[in-house]
Parts: sequence; structure tokens; C-alpha cells
Amino acid sequence: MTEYWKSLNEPSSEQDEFPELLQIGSHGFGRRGFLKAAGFSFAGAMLAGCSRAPVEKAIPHLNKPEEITPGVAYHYASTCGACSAGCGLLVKVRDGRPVKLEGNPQHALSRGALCAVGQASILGLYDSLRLKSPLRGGTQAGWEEVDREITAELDAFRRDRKAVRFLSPAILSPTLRHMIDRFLQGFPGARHVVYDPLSCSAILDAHQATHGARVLPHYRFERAEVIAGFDADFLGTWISPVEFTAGYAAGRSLEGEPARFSYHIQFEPRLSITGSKADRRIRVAPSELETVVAHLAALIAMKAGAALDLGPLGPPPAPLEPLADRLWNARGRSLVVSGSQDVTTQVLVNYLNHTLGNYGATLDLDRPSAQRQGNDRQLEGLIGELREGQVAALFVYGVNPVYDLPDGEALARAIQKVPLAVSFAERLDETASVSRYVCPDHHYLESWGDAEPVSGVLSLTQPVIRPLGDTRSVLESLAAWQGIRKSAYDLSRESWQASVFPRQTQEKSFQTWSDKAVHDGCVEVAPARTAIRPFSMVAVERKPPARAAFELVLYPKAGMLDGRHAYNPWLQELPDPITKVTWDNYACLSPTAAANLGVSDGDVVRLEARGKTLELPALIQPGQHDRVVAIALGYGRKETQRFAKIGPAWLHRRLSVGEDGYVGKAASPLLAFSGSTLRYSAVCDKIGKTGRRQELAATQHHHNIHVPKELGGERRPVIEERTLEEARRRGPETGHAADLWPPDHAVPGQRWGMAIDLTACTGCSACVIACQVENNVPVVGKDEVRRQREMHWIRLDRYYSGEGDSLTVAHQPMLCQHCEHAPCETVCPVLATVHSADGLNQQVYNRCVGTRYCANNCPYKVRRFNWFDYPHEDKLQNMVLNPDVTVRSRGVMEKCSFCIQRIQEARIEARRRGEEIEDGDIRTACQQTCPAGAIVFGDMNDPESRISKLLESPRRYHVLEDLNVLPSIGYLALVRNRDT
Amino acid sequence: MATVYSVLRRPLIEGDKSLSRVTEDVCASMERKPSALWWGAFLAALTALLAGVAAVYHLLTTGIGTWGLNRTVGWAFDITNFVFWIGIGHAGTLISAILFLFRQSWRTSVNRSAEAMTIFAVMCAGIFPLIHMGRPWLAFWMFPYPNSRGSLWINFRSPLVWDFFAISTYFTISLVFWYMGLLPDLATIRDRARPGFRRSITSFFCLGWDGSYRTWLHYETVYKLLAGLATPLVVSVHTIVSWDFATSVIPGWHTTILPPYFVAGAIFSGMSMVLTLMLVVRKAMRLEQYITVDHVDKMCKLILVTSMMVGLAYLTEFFTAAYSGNRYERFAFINRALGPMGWSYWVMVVCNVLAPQMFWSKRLRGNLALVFAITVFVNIGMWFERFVIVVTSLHRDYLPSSWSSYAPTSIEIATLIGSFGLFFSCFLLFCRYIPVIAISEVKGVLSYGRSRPGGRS
Amino acid sequence: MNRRHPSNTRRTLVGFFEDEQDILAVTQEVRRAGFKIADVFAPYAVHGLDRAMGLEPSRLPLVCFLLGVLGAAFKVWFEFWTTASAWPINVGGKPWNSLPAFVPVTFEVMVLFAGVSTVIAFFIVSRFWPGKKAFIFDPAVTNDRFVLVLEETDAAFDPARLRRLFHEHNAVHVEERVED
Amino acid sequence: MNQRVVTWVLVVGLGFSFFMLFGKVGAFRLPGNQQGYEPVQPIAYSHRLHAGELQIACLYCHSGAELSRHAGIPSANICMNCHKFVTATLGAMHAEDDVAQKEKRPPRRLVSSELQKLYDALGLNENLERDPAKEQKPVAWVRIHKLPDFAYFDHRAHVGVGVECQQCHGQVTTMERMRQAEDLSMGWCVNCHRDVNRTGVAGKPVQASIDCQTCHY
Repeated sequence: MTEYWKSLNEPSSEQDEFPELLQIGSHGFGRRGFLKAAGFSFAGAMLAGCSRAPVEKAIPHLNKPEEITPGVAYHYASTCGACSAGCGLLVKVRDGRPVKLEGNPQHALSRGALCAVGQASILGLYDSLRLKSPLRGGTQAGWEEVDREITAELDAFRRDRKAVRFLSPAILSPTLRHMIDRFLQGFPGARHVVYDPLSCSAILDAHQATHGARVLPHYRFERAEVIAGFDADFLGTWISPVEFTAGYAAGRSLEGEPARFSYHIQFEPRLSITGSKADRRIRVAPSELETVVAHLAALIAMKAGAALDLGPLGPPPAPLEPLADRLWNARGRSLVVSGSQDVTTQVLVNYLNHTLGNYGATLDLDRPSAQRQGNDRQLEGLIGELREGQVAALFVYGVNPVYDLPDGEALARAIQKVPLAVSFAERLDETASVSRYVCPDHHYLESWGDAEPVSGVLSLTQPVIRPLGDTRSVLESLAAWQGIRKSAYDLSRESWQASVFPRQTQEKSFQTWSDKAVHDGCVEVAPARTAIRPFSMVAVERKPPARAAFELVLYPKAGMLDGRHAYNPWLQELPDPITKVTWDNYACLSPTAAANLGVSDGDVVRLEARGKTLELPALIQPGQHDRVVAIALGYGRKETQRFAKIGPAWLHRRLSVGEDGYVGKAASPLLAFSGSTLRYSAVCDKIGKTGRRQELAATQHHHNIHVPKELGGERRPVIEERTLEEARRRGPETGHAADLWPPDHAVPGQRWGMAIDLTACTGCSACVIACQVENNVPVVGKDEVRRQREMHWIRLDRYYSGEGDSLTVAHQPMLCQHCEHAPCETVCPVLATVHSADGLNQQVYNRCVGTRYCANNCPYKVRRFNWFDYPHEDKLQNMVLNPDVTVRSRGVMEKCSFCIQRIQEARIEARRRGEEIEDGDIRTACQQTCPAGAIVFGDMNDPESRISKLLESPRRYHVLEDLNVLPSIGYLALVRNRDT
Repeated sequence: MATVYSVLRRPLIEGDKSLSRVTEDVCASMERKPSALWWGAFLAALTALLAGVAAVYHLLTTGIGTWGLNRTVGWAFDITNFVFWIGIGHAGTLISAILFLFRQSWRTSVNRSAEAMTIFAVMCAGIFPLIHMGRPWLAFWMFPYPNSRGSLWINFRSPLVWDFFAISTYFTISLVFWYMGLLPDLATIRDRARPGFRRSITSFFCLGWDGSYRTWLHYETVYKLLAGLATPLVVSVHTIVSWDFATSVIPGWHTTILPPYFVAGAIFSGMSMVLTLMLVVRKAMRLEQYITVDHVDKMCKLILVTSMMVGLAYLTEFFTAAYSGNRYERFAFINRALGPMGWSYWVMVVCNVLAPQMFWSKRLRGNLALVFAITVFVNIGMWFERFVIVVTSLHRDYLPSSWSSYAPTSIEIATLIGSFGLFFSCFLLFCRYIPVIAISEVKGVLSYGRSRPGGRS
Repeated sequence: MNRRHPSNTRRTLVGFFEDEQDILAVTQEVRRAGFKIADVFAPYAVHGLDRAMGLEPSRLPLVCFLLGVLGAAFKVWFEFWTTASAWPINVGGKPWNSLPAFVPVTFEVMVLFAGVSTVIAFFIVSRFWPGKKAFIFDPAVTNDRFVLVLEETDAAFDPARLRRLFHEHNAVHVEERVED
Repeated sequence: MNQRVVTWVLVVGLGFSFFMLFGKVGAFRLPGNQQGYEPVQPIAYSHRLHAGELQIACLYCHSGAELSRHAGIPSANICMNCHKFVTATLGAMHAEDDVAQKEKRPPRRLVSSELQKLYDALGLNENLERDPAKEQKPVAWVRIHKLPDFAYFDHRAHVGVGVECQQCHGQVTTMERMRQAEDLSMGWCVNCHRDVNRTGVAGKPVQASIDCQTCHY
């Protein structure tokens, strides 16, 4: 059924009880182009006084494109533009609309996975607040005049040799990089300044020092057997988390052949996703980090018998010696990474990796990564120039300095003074709104392009829909201002022919090569040469750590990163993998610190650092360093004003934004440049209660695997944890309980089931968003989350046990268990939830009357109730809705369906082709996107299927097995590489 | 006339009434103009009812989200109120049916109003299962009717379906039972009334009752039969209501003790509600000689007994939980008493178990003001009993990750108030327009406790 | 009950009493004397009066029983048919024929059928329907009067003797009625 | 006779209620049942002529039925495959040819009023060539067969196993104007699915699931 064309204003007869999605006919936006692109389509129209159901119009093509069959979904390979990791995409297009992003299995880095941000980025395409045309001085203008004026001014600058600056983040696209260089060549002394909002400048500087080239090594976690992380959240937000997670999981797979399990120790000030997975986790204040690394370096140097002058060092902290041994024994198979922005620390890390012989093994410098290129020193320089008004022309692409950087107000004023300030922003962000010209770039799904995230890995981008607005690819803009009138397509092909095609040998003809490349989305070519000299240690001058009562740590959240996607309601409502809080940032304090300050969850605290003050609700975060207060970046964005009234409207509704009209508070003012790099940590001068409270919208309220002490304090056997030894030993088989009932329900055909590996799962929450996109799960807004009415079909339960350095964390994806003896089914009075012949627990929305009895009776509490009709007014945004899944109306229960729409599609296609469904043909949305490959879906009746094999693992257990509800989801016990 | 009082049994009706006197006394309140007190009470009840209507309107137009429920606590005020009212509804049938079968003639002075109360309570109760649905306009899907879905029937395994049948049956039978009892009295009113509206309406509804003894014979038989049917029915209804919880898998719900526990509780709460109302009625309507201190005393004893039964149930629950060795079960009950919602548990215990202990003393049983207070306490306590069972069991079940809390919204509270409004409006109208005492039955027991030597001499 | 024959006239002797004991006694005597008692009217169900009048016990319990059984049987069949036969649907892995789960509804339906049908039957046997015009000997019958009605059927009928009998049992008033 | 009246009223009443309960409720037309819907279409296209007389296969125009969930309404260019040449009723064109032969002149092109609508939609000039001046406006057909939005029907699954189009769409070959032949109710679907599990389709055994999520998800 292509229901997504019916209009909202239909009477709700029994037929139309689900609110309809989109009425393109009445929606002027890009209709012409759209009707051509979109296939067979139904435009709903009311017929006044019609006794029957309203008349629907069916408007076919005039000339149908040969290759498109209406109603069939097509997948196009592309590259994710959501961050600078450059993961591969397969874009699912239904009737001309991209409706879902999936990872591209042929992509050399992301290997078919995608993170939460990538999954969510499709919503950006249908964002109705995206700029639809260029702006001049804040008012709409045409491309011609904008081009005319800009070129005119540029010519003037060229004549009188004015300073032209191009500001951008790490640009993965060789084509664009080349284009920018060409553009700037025209201007004497023009400079291209690169900065990463989440900077790794220190790593590049360190390599400049030790290897003579400003490169970022390509970390190969899959090869590492001992991993020492120093405040590097490589599973969460650091550089290329999807790739790293995949590698990390590969290095810790007991089912793999041969079974391997790396050892991972993490030193960090706050609990990060990475820390939550570490086998050993040690809390270190940011100021101490350098010392710890130095100690380790000294120990390793001793083992290597090399001389290393690090000045006076006390006795090394206890856990370092055993670590040094492990690292030394795993020479060439170990990896030391640090997210520190202190160059000295990074130089020491390079020293460690060099001495351990990891370069060339677990760190690849021949094929360096381009995912971070930022140079904070240059950035600092540029800001200076701007302040002094020396810059005549500033082009800002892909970054938002006014928000990203400290004292943005000053920067804003400076940019306003720049004679020719041009922003390529897709939305009117903080920087764009102070730039004279805004020349909006396409959304990446609308444009041609390419990316080389790691040298030699070329990933291509192709448009999957006509531009929805009058936007223009930045390539075309830059070309146009050089007087070149070429399409992005031609420009990209030219550069491929010139610079990429020669780097490969298999294909002779460029055409066939490029066709294949575009089709596959990713090709490997010879890496570009970079002059790197062998490691040479440089003298490090160490200054004593500034010890303070409290230190400030500014960190990116897995969903929000630096706030570039703050406009995205899915990401705003995504519970943080660690704190489980949505729609806000907050000041994380360790339990001890909180007790000392006398604050509890939700107490607003005022903190002062670097002469700035910030007021945020406190959140008690176990496993955090007692002298650290951690605050997430990326909040308080201008674009979050749109969320003021999101969610259902009713008597007691509260708004999703704060008094200032934004979601959360911007922490970037607390950043600062120091020692040539942008620092994410600082001394916190003052912190205290304000006496006000602000209730946070968390999706989990009891965090401990044990019940409260005063109520018995016993452990709930929800998570099974094993040490590596126990896991290697073959565990006890979980026997099948006796059954009172006659075997009335044979499952002859397929019997769908799922296996979830808790060892692999990092809690990154990509599955949550993937499921939300695939199954049209509504966004409910902060207030509803506060009332614990979030709608996510799959949630990640996060349990703690222990505290401080001995804190252990478990992430558990929890979704409908499709129990064979489902308690929900028996209690439904109207047969709205019953069992299918292939073992699925079916929820039939249109039969549901909403007694909520099933949800009450669900031991896993995975059923979600539509408390309201969740708004679907934004007709453009509705285009992202999956046409194969009903949009649920108010008053009905919903839950995970094991992506039944995918099962049906596969089944019907197989039948049409006359084939059998192969194992792996059907992949649920959560499974498809999981970077760690923790989720496996399949047919439990097929002894050869992957899931059957996994379910035979000794680690397999069922949650609440003793209830004998016989879940179809088996969990694989959580294994940690430690002795207890 | 010389009357000799039996030394063995005190008469049920005081003041040596003659047959016609009884008629006079009972009908008096219907025939005189409503008092200011009545009007005050009625308007108050009506206002409460309107508040409820407004709340329900907002609910139906906006969604269940207007209640304080969440993903973990799917039922709270709605089902609490439902069970509460159903419980209230049990006293009527108990008094009229069970006491009838046990030949408890004292019931005759209270059974009429108790039955009326039953009907109104069941009406209030019936509202909640309806409005607690996400899509109440589809409530008719609960009924197994042939349909164009090939026929798709309903799930007879679901306790909610059992509930649906139990409640509707209970309501129908109670109504019929009540109406049967009403027939002769309607005739009485008909024959007293001057020609006009009252007479025509009563003569329409009394179906042409003429007091023929042949009719009386059948009538008595039917009354016995209905009583015989209603007795197991009343037990079954609350048993089934308890199965809504007992058949689930939620710790704190999934207990075999619930059925007897619920039935006892129902009688307990029903009795106290009857007593609350009777104490007011006998004063306001000057029926002290019909509803005597003796009646009150008997009912107090019943309340005391049931209170002990309920108290025993509370203890047994904890014992079974502790003895079961089931960690979830054990936790559910510890949490019930000491968890974040423990206060509601202790309100329940104080009101239901401790307060009624005063009824051990005959003197206190005679102190009507105190009795009134205690019965009100019991009603509050019984409401909280249901709240404790529904909410505290749900809000912390198996997975600690989905533990949550619950707080009612103004809408829910208004709905509860509204249900009381409905109940009292109906009851006040009943007091006004229908004999609150079964005239013919009272006449039947007038002789009880006195003997007359050979009629008039 | 007033069985009227429009064709031929009907003569009755009616006695009014004020007390339960009186009506019981007089009814017994009249019956012993072999007169045909047309009917007795009372404001409430006087115990023992049925024996005094020599009435058969009501047969309504039979109706109640049969309809109850019928209702239960029908419901059991219906539940089995819908859940296990017409459209068997796997509900929580429970057996197709979950007999125990059918018991509650069956019971309720049994009670419903039995109860309602008995009452309907009662209305039928005593010729009740809404708005029926009742035949009233005396409005006080529903208040405090007991009325004994004798039908003058044959020659043996002796009004004088009966009047005496009535007055012995403190009849407040005796009258003869002729209807046609 | 009063008692007789009462008895009759009761008997009739009970009888009626039983009829309501177990009589053919399906006979009543329920809301949402569009059986017999036969709207006027923008172009008076005749299935009788094309599918009946000329015996053009259903899948020639509704090609989607094999490959996609939607059978699809043919795009105008499909029509033009024939109507590039056939511009009016065959009789009229033959007559014109004869006249033209007599008068020794090339035959004039006759264009029927209905086909003119098609050409207008495509923005063609009188020689049936694209006229850039004219705006193209797709033909807005009135949709007849539609299921509620929570029911997912897939043509592939049915055409694939050889279910006749007529089974659901009725005797299209006799319909001058398209009409909804069946009521497309859930019962109608389910009963067919039940039957074919016993009888099979066109001799071949099939398994047609009657799980809820065959159609509802």
C-alpha cells in the first residue's frame, strides 16, 4: 500500500484510522521535479459530501523511466556526510524518495555498518528549515546576482591583494580539496585553514615532530591484542568510531576462528563508551594524564633499554607495571592511543607505539587517515586576523566557528566586519546568520562527490534525489566564481580521471572503472605518497600538572558530537549511551563529588572556568573521577529553537527547550587555545549549587544491576558476566524447562530468532536510530520522555555495579523477545497480539483497542503505547516515513516486529524468483547497522544458519529464563578479559 | 392492642408499627418536598459529576497521555477505581442474596438501598474499563459478534474478556433482582398516588401488580432463585476481577491468594459503604426505627470479621513471598512496604486492619459517629489497597532498567471525583423517588420478635 | 388473578381482613368447608398461605435450571468453536482448546441465561407486562388489607354461612360482587 | 388474548435478536465497504474493448503486477505504443481510408475526442509530436481498488503463484467502465487464503498464510 500520499484531513472512518503522512499535491515544494522523480503516486483529495470513503486520485507518469518500477525499493551506494569519518552508505530509495540509510558492506572501512548519527542524517534531507535558496544579507537572492556580486568583489580583492581565507573542517573529498586549492591559487597569500570541531590537532602536531609529516595514523584495532587508551573514546566519538568498533569487536570475538580476545585498559577522567567496555578502567584527571603516559613511557623505555629523559618522575602508579609487561610482551600487536590535546603527551604516545613496534602493525602511516586534518595553530592565527580585521574574504564551509569556538560573540562581530563573508551552510546556523552571503550547499544525498577518508580508500557519493531546494553544490559554487560553469558531476569525474584513476591498475577504461566505482560506492586505489621520515624522538619539556579542586572536561556525546546535528529530533531524543539522558546536557559529577557538594540529580549547579560561568543541572555519574566535572558539547544550538513545541499538546505539556529557547546550554565558551591546540579540559575555578532544580529527561532511573540496599540489595540475574577463563571453559548447558501444554503449535517452516552478543555490544545506540527510521517510531519530546513515555522499540539497558575504578558497566539491547509463551498474547482481549506460524509475536495495530494489559504483563517492558497522536504536520519531514510500515495512531500498542516488513519483502521476492531465503538475506534494521556485529537475526530451524550456531554457544542465556516464556532472543554472556 | 414482646428476640422494627404505618413512614420522604439538605447534597454531587465529565472529555479528545501513566505503569487510577467500585458493588447482592439465603431477616431494612448502591457502584465501575482503553470507541470489539473480518472472534483466554462478561452479567442480574424486589412497592406507591404522573409511571413499571397470592407464590420462588444465582455470581465476579492480576506474570500480581482476598475485601468495603450511607439515611430520612442500632451493630460485626480476613490476607501474602524463595516475588513485597510507594501500603494497613479493631467493643459499636468515621476510613483504605496492588507491583518489576514511578494528573483525580459524583447523584435521586426500604419485606417481618394472642380482642 | 369471562356473569363473595393470622385461619376454614377459593390478595407474602390455599409449588425452578444448562452448554460450544475450530490462532502458545480458560465466561453466561429467563418466565406465567392495567379489589391491598375472594360456582355455595365465618375471623368488611 | 399478545411479542423479539446475532450480518453493507464503486474516469477508457475485444493482456499495461507490490496504472507512453497509430475507432479510420482512396488523397487523421484528452495530457500537437508550447499534465485517474492503509497487499505474491486477475477484480473484460467487483473486506481475503490452502491455485499447491502480519505491519 502506498499510503504516504493520502491527505491528513480525511475523516477517520474505520478505514482511515491511521493519521496519514503526506499530501504532496497540496505541497508546492518541488512538486514538478518530485512528481517526475517519484513514481506511481496517489494524491489524496477530499470530495465534499461524499458518503463513501474519500475519492483518491491515481496519477501515473506521462513517460515512465525504464529502470524504475513503482513500489520497488532500489539501493544506491553513496558516502555518509554526517561526520568526517566517511563511512559507506547504501541508500534505500522508494518511489524516488530516500527513506533509509544502510551501511555499505563493500566499504573498506565501515564494512556495512553505520553509527547513530549516520542513520539519523537522512532526516536532514527532509528538514523543512533547510535553506532553499542563497541569502544576501539575510534575505533571499538569486544565484546569478549572488555570483555576480561575489565574483566582482573577489576580482577587486585579487587586484589589491587582499587576504582571502577559506575555513573548513577536514575535507575528505580530493575533488573538493583540489577545487579549493585551485580557487585559492587565484589569490595571492590566500590560505585554507582547516580545523576539526572535535580536534585531534595534537596528534598531527606530534607526528609532525616525530615523523616529520602532519599525518594522522590509521589505527588498526583489529590487529591489536593489548589496547591502552588514554582518554580516547574510540568506540564512541573519536575519529572513526564505526570502523574502530568493528576492528575492536573483531579483536575480541570468541566465536571467530581462531578465537581471540584482546586486553583493553582505559585511563579516562569520565566514563566514556570506550571505558564502559574496557577490561580495566582507571580514572585519571586530565591534568594527570600526561604524567601517567610519561610513567608508562619510562617503564617501556626501561624494558627496551632505551634512554628517555622525562625529568623527575615519582614511583609509577600501581596498575602501570603489569600494563607495561603486557604491552611489552605484545610488541607489534599492541596499541596505545590518546585523545589528549597536549602535544607532549601525544609525542610520548608516539614514542610508546614506536618502541613497542606498533608502527606499521597496528598504526598505519603509509595509508594515513584524512579524517582529522585540523590545525589549531593556524585556526588561532586566523581568529587573530579576523579580530584585527585583516581578512577581506572569508569562506566558511562545513564548520560553525561562531558556535564551535570559544568567545563566539567576538568572532561573530569580527565576521560581520569581514567585507565578503560567505557561508556554505545548509541551515542558517550561528555563523551563516552573521555572514553576508549564504550559498547553501546540497544535502550530501543530493549531490555528486567523493571521499578518501583513509589514503587509498575512495568512497563515492551520488545523488539519490533531485535537490529539494534551489541549493548548489559547493563544488559548483567555487567553480562558478572561477568562471567555470560545470556541474558537480563533470567536475568530480574530471578530478577522478586526473587524480584517482591513475592510482589503480585493474581497469583500463575510465568509463568502466568509474561506472563500477559509482555502483560499488567504494574502490581501493594506491595511496597518495606522503613524505614520512622514520621516527625520531624529540626532547619533551614537561610542566608540572596544575592540580585543582575541580577540573572541567568538555566531551562530545555519541549522538550530538559537536552539535552539527542539533536540528535532528531523533538524535536529540536518543538516550546518551552512558547517562541515558535525552534532550539536554548537564554537569556530570562523581557520586563522591556530588555528596561533597551536596547536590543530587537535577540540582542546577553554577560553575566558573576561564572567567566564564555556566549553569547546568547536575547528573551523578558513577565511574567518574572525583575531581572532574564533565559537560557535553553540542548543546544550546540556535537550530534547537525549533523544538520549542515538539511533542503532543495537552493540558500539562511542558516545553522541550529551556528559558533561553534552546535545548541545553552551549559549553564551547569554556574551550580555550593553549599550547597551540584547542583544549577540551580546564581548571574549574568554582562550582556550587544554585538552589534551582531542573528535571532531566532520562529513560532509565535505576542504574544498578542490584536492587536498592534497603530493599535487599540482591543482584538481578539479567546480565550474565564471565571472565575470559570461564568463557573458554565450556559452561553449563541451560536446560529446557518442562511444558504443561500439548505441543499444538508446530513451527515447520522458518522460526525467526535473534542472538545478541553482550561482549560485542558497546551501547553505541546506532540500532536505536536505525530502528526508529525503519519503523516510523515517533519523536515524543522532552516532557514525554520525562514522563517515561519514550517510544523507541529497542532500548539499551545500561547497568552498573561497583564504583570508582572497580565500576563495571554492561550494555544490554532490550527489545521484544518474541516469546513462544508470550504473556502479552494471552491477556489481549481482542486478539490484537498473537503468535505467527514462524514464531513471531505479532502486534496488529488496527485491531488494538489499547487496554495496555499486554504492556503491564510484559516482563521485559518492551511494549510502547501511543499515549497521543504524535504530530505529523511537517509534510516534508513525513517523506522520510517508511511506506512499508503503518504509522500508528493514538491509543494503540506497538513494539519491535523483527522488521516484519523486511521478512515479508524477502519472502515474496524469493517466491517470485523461485528461490529459497538464504541465511543472511533478511537483516533487521538494528542488525544491519550494528558496527560491532553484536546482533544476528535468522532462522533457528535451519541448523546451518549463523544464529543456530551462536545459540549453541556456551555463553548463550535467556533473560528471565526461569519465567519459561521461551524468548526467541538469546543473549551471549558478557565476557571481560580479567581474573574476577 | 396488647402486645407481648418476646424475651428471646428483640423486634427488628422498633415502635410497634402497624402495616399502614410502615407504608406511611417509608413513603413519607418521597411525598414531602425535598429538604434543603437534600438539595445541597445533590448539587454538590452534580458538581463533582460535572468535573468528572470534563476530565473524561479531555481524555477522550486528547488521549490516555493525559493520565500520569507511563511505559512501566500502564494501569493506575483507572483500574484502581474500577476494582474499588466493583468492591463497593458487592455489598448489595451480599446483603440481599446471601443474608436472604441465611434467613437473616434483619436484612430487610437495608437490602433495598444496598442493592441500589450496588447498581450505582457497578455503573461507576463499568465506566473505567471503558475509558481506560486507548480507543474506547472500539470497545464493542470485546463482544464476540459475527463480523466481516472473516469472522475474527475474541480471545476467551483473556481475563479482560472474563471481566467484561462478569461485569455485564453482574450488572444485569443485580438490576433484575432489584427491580423484582421493587415490584410490590411500586404497586403500593401506585395505589397511594393521586392520579397523575407518579401514578401512571409507577403503574407502568409495576407491570400490573395486584397482590394476588398466586403471584406472590411465583414471586417468592423467583426471588429465591435469583438469590441462589446471585450468591455464586457475586463470588465469581470479584474472583474474576482478581484474576486480571492473578493470571499475569508480574510479581505482586501473580498470587493464588488473590481471589478469596479480593472477595473478602469486596464484602468489607461494600459493607462499610452501606453502613456509611445507612447512617446518613436513617438520620436524614427519620428511619431510625427501621434501621436500628441493632442493624448497625450487626454490620459492624461483619465489617470486623472481613477486616480480619483482609488483614490475614496481607500477612499471608508476605509469608508466601518470603517462603517462595522467588527473589522477584520477595522484592515485590519488600518494595511494597518499604519502597518509594510504601506510604500507600501503610495507609491501607492502618485504615483496613487497625481502625476496625475498635469494633470489638460493644460501646464503640454503639457510638454511631465513630462507626461512621471508621467506615469512611475503611473506604479510603480499600481504595488504597487496590492502588497498592495495581501500582506498586507494576512500578518495579523484573528489569531494573524499566523501573519507574507514578503520579496522578489532575485529569485522573477529577475522574475519580467524578465517579463519586455519579454515585451520589444516583443515590440521592434514588432516596428521593424510590422507597429506600423494602416496604413489603419489612411488613413480612413486622411480627418478628413479637407475638399477638389471637388478633384483636 | 382476575380471570374474566365476558360471556357469562361471575358472582364473587369478597372478604376484607386486617391481620395475617386472620386471613390464614379463614382461608384454611373456607377450604376445609370445601368452598372454591378464587384468590387471596395480600400486601406481602404471608408465610403458609399457599398451603392454606392448597396451591401447587411454582414450577419456575425447572425453567431456571433448563435455561441455565442451555446457556452453559451453548457457551462452552461457542468458545470451543471460535478458539479451536473456526479460526484457531496461536495465543501465547496455549493449546487450541484451553478448556480451563473457558470456565469463567461459561459460568457467567449460565447465570445470565438462568436469571433473566426465569424472570421473563415469571412475567409470562403471572401475565405481567409494562403498563398493564391491574384489577384492584381495594387500593389498600398493597397497603394493609388482606382480601379473600370466593367464587359462587354451584348451589352448595352459601353466602350467609360464609359471611358468618368471615366475621368470626374479624373481617372488616364483606361484600358480594357481580360482574358481567 | 392479552397473554397471547405478550407471548407473541416475546417470541418475535427473541427471534429477531437471534437473527441479528447469527443471521447473515455480512448481508448488511458496513461502512468502508466500497463494493460496486464505479466512478467516472477522466478518459472514458474501456476495459471491455481493450482487454475483452482486443484481448490485450492485463500485464501489458499493468506491468508492475509481476515485479512490484503495485500493479500500477500505465503511464501515457504505454498508451502511445498503439495510439500513435490508432487515433480513432477502427471503423471510422477505415471509412476515411476508403474515401481518401476514392479522392486520391492521403487520408486525413481522425482523432476521437477521448484520445484527444490523452494527446493533450502529453502536450502533443496535431501531428502527434511534442509541442513545447503545450504544458504536460498527467492524467488523474480515479482510484477504485484501495485497501485501508494498515493492510499491505502485494501483487507480486499473488500474480506470481498464478492467481487470475479476475479473481479479485471481477470480469474486467466485460466492464465498459471499471468497477470494484469484490468488497475487499478482510473476511474476503482470509477466506480465499483458507480455501487455496486446501484447493491450491490452478492445480499447484500453495501456502497462503493467514497470520495477521501477512497483511498488517
